[in-house]
Amino acid sequence: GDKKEDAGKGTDGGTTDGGTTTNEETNTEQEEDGFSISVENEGTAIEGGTLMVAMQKDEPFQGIFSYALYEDAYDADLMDFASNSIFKSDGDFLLTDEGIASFELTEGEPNIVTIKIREGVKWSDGEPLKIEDLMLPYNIIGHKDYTGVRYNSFFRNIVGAEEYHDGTADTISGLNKIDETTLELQIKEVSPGLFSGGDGILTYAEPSHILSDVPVAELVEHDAIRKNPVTLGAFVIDRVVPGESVQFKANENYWKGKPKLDGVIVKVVPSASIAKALEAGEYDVSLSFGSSKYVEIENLTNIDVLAVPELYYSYLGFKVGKWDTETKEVATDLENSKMGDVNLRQAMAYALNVEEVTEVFYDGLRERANAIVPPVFSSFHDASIEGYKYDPDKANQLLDDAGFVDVDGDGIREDKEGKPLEIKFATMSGDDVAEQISAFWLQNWKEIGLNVVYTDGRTIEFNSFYDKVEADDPNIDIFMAAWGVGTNPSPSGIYAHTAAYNFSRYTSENLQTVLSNIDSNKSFDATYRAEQFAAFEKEIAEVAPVVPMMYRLELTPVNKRVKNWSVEYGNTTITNLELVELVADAPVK
Amino acid sequence: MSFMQINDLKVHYPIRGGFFNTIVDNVYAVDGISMEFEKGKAYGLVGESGCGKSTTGKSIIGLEKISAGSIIYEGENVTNKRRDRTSAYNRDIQMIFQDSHSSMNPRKRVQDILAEPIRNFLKLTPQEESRRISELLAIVGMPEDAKLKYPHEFSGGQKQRLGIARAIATNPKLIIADEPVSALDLSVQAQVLNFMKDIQDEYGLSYLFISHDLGVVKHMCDYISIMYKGRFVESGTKYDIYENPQHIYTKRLLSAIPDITPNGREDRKLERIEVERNYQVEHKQYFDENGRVYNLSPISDTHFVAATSSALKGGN
Amino acid sequence: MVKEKDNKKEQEIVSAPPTGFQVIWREFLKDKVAMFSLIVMVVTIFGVFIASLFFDPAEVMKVSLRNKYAPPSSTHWLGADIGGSDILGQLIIGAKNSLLIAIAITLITGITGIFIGLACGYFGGWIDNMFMRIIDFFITLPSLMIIIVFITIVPKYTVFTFILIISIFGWTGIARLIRSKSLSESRRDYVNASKTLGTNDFVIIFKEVMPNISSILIVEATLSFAGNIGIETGLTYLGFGLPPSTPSLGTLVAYANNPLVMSTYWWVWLPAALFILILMLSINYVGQALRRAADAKQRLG
Amino acid sequence: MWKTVVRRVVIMIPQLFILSLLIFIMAKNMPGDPFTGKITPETDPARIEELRELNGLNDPWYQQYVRWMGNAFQGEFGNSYTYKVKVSTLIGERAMNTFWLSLLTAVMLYAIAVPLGVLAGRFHNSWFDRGVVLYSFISFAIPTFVLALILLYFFGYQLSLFPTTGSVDVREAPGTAGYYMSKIYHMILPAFTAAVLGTTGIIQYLRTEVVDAKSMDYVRTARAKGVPARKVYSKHIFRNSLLPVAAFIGFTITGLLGGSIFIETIFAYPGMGHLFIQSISSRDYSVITALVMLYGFLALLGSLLSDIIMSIVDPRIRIE
Amino acid sequence: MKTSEELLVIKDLHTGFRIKDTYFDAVDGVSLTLRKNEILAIVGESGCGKSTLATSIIGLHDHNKTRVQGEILFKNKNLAKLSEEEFNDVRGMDIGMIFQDPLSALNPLMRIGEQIEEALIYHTKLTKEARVARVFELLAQVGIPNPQRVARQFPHQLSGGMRQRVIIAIAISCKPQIIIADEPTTALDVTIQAQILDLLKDLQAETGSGIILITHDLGVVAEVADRVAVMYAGQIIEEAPVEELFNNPKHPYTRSLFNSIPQMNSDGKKLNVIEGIVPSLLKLPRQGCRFSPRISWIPESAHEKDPVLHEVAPNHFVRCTCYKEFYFKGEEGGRA
Ligand SMILES: Nc1ncnc2c1ncn2[C@@H]1O[C@H](COP(=O)(O)OP(=O)(O)OP(=O)(O)O)[C@@H](O)[C@H]1O
Ligand SMILES: Nc1ncnc2c1ncn2[C@@H]1O[C@H](COP(=O)(O)OP(=O)(O)OP(=O)(O)O)[C@@H](O)[C@H]1O
Ligand SMILES: [Mg+2]
Ligand SMILES: [Mg+2]
Repeated sequence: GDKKEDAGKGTDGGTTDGGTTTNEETNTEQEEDGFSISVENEGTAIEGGTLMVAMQKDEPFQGIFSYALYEDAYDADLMDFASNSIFKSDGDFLLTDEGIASFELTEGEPNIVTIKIREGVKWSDGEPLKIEDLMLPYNIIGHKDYTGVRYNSFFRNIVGAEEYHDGTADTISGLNKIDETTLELQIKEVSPGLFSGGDGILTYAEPSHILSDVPVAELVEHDAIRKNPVTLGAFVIDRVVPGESVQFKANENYWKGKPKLDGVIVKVVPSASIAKALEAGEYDVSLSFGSSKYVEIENLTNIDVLAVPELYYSYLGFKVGKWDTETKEVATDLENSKMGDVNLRQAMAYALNVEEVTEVFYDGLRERANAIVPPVFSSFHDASIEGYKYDPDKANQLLDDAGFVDVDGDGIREDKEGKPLEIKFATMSGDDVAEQISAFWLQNWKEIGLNVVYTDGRTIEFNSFYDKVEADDPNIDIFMAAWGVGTNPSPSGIYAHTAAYNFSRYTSENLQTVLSNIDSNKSFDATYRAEQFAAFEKEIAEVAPVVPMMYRLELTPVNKRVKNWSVEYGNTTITNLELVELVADAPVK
Repeated sequence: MSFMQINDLKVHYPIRGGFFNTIVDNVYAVDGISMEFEKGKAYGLVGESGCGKSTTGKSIIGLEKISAGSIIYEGENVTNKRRDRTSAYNRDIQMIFQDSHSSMNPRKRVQDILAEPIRNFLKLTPQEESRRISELLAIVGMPEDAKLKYPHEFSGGQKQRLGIARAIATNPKLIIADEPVSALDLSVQAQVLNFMKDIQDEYGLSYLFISHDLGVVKHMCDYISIMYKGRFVESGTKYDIYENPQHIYTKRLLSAIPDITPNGREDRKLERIEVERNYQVEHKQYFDENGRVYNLSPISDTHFVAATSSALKGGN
Repeated sequence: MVKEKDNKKEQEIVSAPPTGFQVIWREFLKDKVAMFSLIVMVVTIFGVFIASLFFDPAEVMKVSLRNKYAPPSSTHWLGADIGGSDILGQLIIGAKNSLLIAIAITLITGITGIFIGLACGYFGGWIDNMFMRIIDFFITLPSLMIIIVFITIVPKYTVFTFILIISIFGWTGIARLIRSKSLSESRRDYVNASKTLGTNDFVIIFKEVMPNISSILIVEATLSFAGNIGIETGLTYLGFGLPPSTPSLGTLVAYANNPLVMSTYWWVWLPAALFILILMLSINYVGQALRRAADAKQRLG
Repeated sequence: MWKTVVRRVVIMIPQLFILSLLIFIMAKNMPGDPFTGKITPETDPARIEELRELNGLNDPWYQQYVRWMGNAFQGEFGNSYTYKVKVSTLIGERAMNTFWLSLLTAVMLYAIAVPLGVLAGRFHNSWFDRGVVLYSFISFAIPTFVLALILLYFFGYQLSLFPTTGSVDVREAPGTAGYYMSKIYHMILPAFTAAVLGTTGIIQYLRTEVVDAKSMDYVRTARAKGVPARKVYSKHIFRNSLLPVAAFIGFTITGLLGGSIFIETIFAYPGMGHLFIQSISSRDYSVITALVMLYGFLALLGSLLSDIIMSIVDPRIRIE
Repeated sequence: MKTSEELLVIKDLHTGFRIKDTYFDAVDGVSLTLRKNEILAIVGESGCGKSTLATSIIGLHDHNKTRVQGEILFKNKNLAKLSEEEFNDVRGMDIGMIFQDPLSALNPLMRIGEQIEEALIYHTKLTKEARVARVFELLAQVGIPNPQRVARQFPHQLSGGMRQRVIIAIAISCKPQIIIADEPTTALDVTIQAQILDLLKDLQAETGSGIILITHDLGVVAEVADRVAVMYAGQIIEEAPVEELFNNPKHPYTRSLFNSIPQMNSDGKKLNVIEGIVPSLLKLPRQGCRFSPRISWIPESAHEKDPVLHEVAPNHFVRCTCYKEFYFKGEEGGRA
């Protein structure tokens, strides 16, 4: 997903990946910075009961309850309760065979993925799950009338997908039903990403007995998606108040058995009221809780706050090149870029007092990022990298040495030629906290004598920001942004020389090799892949075209009435909802 | 010899309506009247409210657009030149307004009010100007110190005198007086009327005196025109009108004026009723099928009546 | 004549036009609340401008994280906001900005409105028709929305552009009012008199008609000034206000959106909210007193 | 009268046309587009470009405009880029919410403003009057959202008397009495807030209107007839003073619709105003343009409605 | 005249307006008697207190700003002391009032019929049908053709003369014993004025009620009045039957007025002028003959200190004996 700089509202732009919602299960992790990853509340469970869930969000949700069609992460969060996922994934986000389906890869030309489903699994309306239900999502996304973003390079990796999309074929040739429980998928290229649900494999089913007659163009508005989708999950949507709330009831036909709860109600709660609502005991669980709200709930006695590191990092980017629209490649030009001097970049990174910001504004819920791969991916994250710890002296030193000195004595450094140096800084506008932090960065740089000013004199609204950054606006020298990384840790999408989203426009031969290695089939070997990741992280850390700023924790406040709840990757309660129990008739106040 | 002739003057106001707000009809506020003005004479214009008296006055002085007809001033056609603000015509024709209070800018001092025509029409030095203002004040019998005051500090009669002073500042030939005294009390009215007569004699002014008060008109004017629905029903010397009214409308109007004596009021009432009955009966003969007043036709050198000849005979 | 002289003597005392300063002053003397408001208004406005000389915007807006939500103290008289910036300084500079914005908007819309309104009312005819159609159009525009769209469009959004954008939509009301006043004023005989006395139209409009509706102008200006003070706050709340680096009352007040700030860190938003409230209230009372003074029927004194 | 109505409607057409052109150009000039928000490491820039092309966003604006107008004439305002539904469906849903909210607001507004204004006028210069004036000034002076936030805080959060978000409880089945009760319950606080904020104008207008009416000649006539004071007020003064206020209902309602932006944002009430703000940030062009058009249309409709009401209630206009 | 016919007796009435915390009497010691079957005209120039007198009688003054002292005796009640409720029984029922401006005096939103009916609702026990019938009857009585239709119309649909008739119909709806008409014809054209005056006179002849007719037009007085009281500066300065007053005016003010009427001297000679102006309420001379400042040529000694009404001829009263010294200063208009 593309978690943008946390606006403190917990409302980021649309998150669009199929991976975040897959099922995971691994062993317990340690406590994260003093937060637990699961709670167990004593007491005897009541019969049934309704779980009240708050979804922190300042706008109405979109309400597209289809894995193939939804675009907004919030819809995915809602669908967790009525999930159509067929795979379960573990703590490393790798697909396991504990779910409804399992798969096997046979390498070759093309590569063959064989997917098998359990027998006896039923949709919530009692219809049995069929192979056609697994094929339907492919046929939807590949269809020419499909208008979403999922028809992408990964999808085109499926043999015959393009022909089907262009209308030259009636079916996707690489998609074949072998028997009533087996599906065969042919893909052109295979990478380690396959095992976390990439390379074109889809991890969900759609009810073909309901949807196959509906034209693809009309699907998105169809009641079977908007109002009463059938599901394979523990719950089924009972009633929807568009944009506001969803009432789920237990799915009688759930393959793991009927859930213990009678139902779940999920309501959109604006960021302003979330803390108050939790305090008042209106909700049992809060989803997408904004970390800057933590201060407001930290002293509440009726809730526990669970935390798990998020697939996210924010970063400071330096423009060191341009996007060549002809070749569709990154053209790095360190020589002629204002930010071309590595000392300047490093100095600017050392100047930022990230530690103070994380402490003051985020109560330690964020931490300074040392490397470009978040620590969630424990096998790939290189903890040994020092990163750019706040060190203004070092920053000054670097600048002095590199020749950025104050020649006219106004306290502001000039460039190496002695000409005034003004660095234009683009950052997204956000809530109070975000604005304060931006102002704080400017101040930090001023302290080392750098004259950094906002592009256009103010923080830039989200849309314009990406417009300008993507267009290599000459008014942007440096920028602050964030990436929400998918469950597939491959950095190619944003660091490859062919990636339009490589916003700092940095590439090098070494980098190109490392990146292709990461996604090669040699990388099925985990150690090899880890080495390549380390090389990637190292290069970025040294050249500093991009400096990681912060990692963050995702918080989940849980009311004391909930018997147990876990946010542990691979073992989240969200994937075991049938087990949830309550110990009181109403949330504890 | 008349110095100014008005020929078949018409002022029509469009009535807009219909789907596209187009002109669907006209208000015939003034609908073809002719007059001549001689030096030193006063002309009265009498009629019911809304008959077009003020419109006549305003159109002559240039405040209303003339729809048809012409104004010949000293042999020159000035119909369309009236709106050239500083022309000789505008200097020579002046106006006194009904509401003396609202005809003076409440934020200007008397000296500025009086100076306005002087500055616009006569190019005088400041000294001359101030002398002229003092002179004017003296003419209308107001003390010097009035110069520095504001209009609201004067009584109605005094204000009307200031209005007159302003009107005569440029030595005009004709003054159009639109109900100059109808807002005033009897005693004050007398002051103003006396005064207007005085300066008329002194400067040889002509007046177009608009009023609905027949007593005042009779007192002031040499010639009187009776107006009805934008047209003249009768026109003549005041003796013609008062002693020998011909048009049924004139008669009705005259009979309605109360006499200032209670003696014989019962008889007057009977007479009134008689005239009114006559009016209802003969009404048709004096207006054409559209209710429009006929053209004036002379019955003596000075006396004109708008009626068919048969009506005139019958009326007599 | 002798007696008349005596009368005049007595009248000398009130030798001022009927809507002069005496009248206004008398109105204030009569109305304690208005008088008090006048004092409050004058003191706050001047106070803000004078006090703002003692604050350096860069210094005020300095982020000092250790002072996050510092309560009022001797260093920060009114405490500090989330970034540890001094509230008092922001309040003063923000108030100054808001006042300047309000003044600028009032001036721009006022002058445009007056010109157009006077011309329409005086000349009537096609000029009037044309402008009235335009005004009708503007009035039915969903202005708040269009302002928001506008704000998202302008590339360099500053106080200046803000003023312009708001002004585009602000002049119509004034123009309409002035037009109706100018219309009735232009039908008065003194205008007719001036026309017959050879004065040209522009002199009549600006030297005769305008001074006579000046009392309305002042009243309207005052009241619209009051309205304009708050104009920025709402937009700021919606996220379309001035850039956050510009101290503004709107930013301060908008902090109240967070219930925690509303209840616990009240010093962040309350002073600004009170400031706006008090200023607008006092201007309103002053405006109403002026309005009464302008209308002989309603005068108290 | 029908003639006037038809004429007004005819005049509306060019107005709406100009508005549409204006808003269309403005919308297209906003930085970013609906697909800017889709940028993630996993989305394919090529696919996004393809979608832009597919949606005609790369065409010159006038082509887009003509296409849009063409569709608009057929009642088609395109699809929401965010919600993936027909704009008409989306706005229809929200507009109903806003409509009911505005209606309740209007009811409360008049329920508050009319008695206050009328009584203040009747007891002119009394303490009550001064209180009302102060109240109306304060409701004018207080920034819209501050009052909303304060009310929300006290009645919503502190006292928990009213819901703080949403338009209806999902547990109530649509169509049941409980459902409608829940809808009303959710509207009370926002409607009350909006009503309080909207009272200023009406109160002041009514008050002066009543004060003026008191000295009218026809009131004197009524008193001279021996009509008791109470009746003089109810039959003559109030009726005559309320007339212009009644005539403004149309404008008031459009005003409320416009003001809904704040109220709906603060109370997280899914109405048109809320949708608008959201569409602005997601660059949902089709929704933005359609909404502005709708608001413009409603404003025109409001003024038309006012004219019609005026001509119905005022015999001077009714009978020409 | 027989005292038994006295309808209304006003004794030493003072009506003052509060201006800056002091009361200024606009009506200053007026005593008057209205008898059955007569039209009593009150004349005087603008601001002399005529309307104030009328509103005091019918109690329509602003009670917060106005002080009414003295006696207004009607049916053994002192109207000056009545409470608002008590007055409501008198107003419309026993005393009807006719106002000057026929357009503004009618409620623009009510049908003519309703407006006439209103008085009947509060003063009679008639049924709805009876009231409606009475409304038609009244409209017919004031000479309105087609009452049924007019009753359903609104004021703006009627001409000025018609409206004034409607107002008269309202005033006479409950057959009041007294009708007060405050300048009922000033806003009308002469022809219509004549009709209205005739109507008033006819009505009075029919009903036998007493009418107080307030006007500044001596012509109107001459046409309809039985008795005339001339007011100047809040006081009655002369009172007499109409012929007596017109044929033999005594007070210098009355005589000056007559001499300033243009109609009286149609040969274009100079009109008589009364110098000075009517003093404003705040500047009323409170002692001596109030007209004395405007006739400077009459020696101060000729004025009484506290002038009272002297009966100079039967039923002819004049305030101040200065009339004996009166002659016109000017040559032209002199009639003395
Ligand atoms: N601007 C205008 N537009 C349309 N009609 C007008 C206009 N001005 C005057 N009229 C009409 O023209 C007619 C004549 O009006 P005018 O003012 O000349 O009458 P008048 O005789 O002076 O009446 P009054 O005695 O009341 O002053 C009236 O019917 C009036 O309604
Ligand atoms: N409400 C009031 N407050 C103060 N002074 C008043 C009030 N009403 C009338 N006056 C003054 O009282 C005096 C008498 O007024 P009144 O209206 O009785 O005169 P009038 O004879 O009816 O005059 P007009 O012929 O103009 O109607 C005038 O000087 C007037 O200015
Ligand atoms: Mg006229
Ligand atoms: Mg009067």
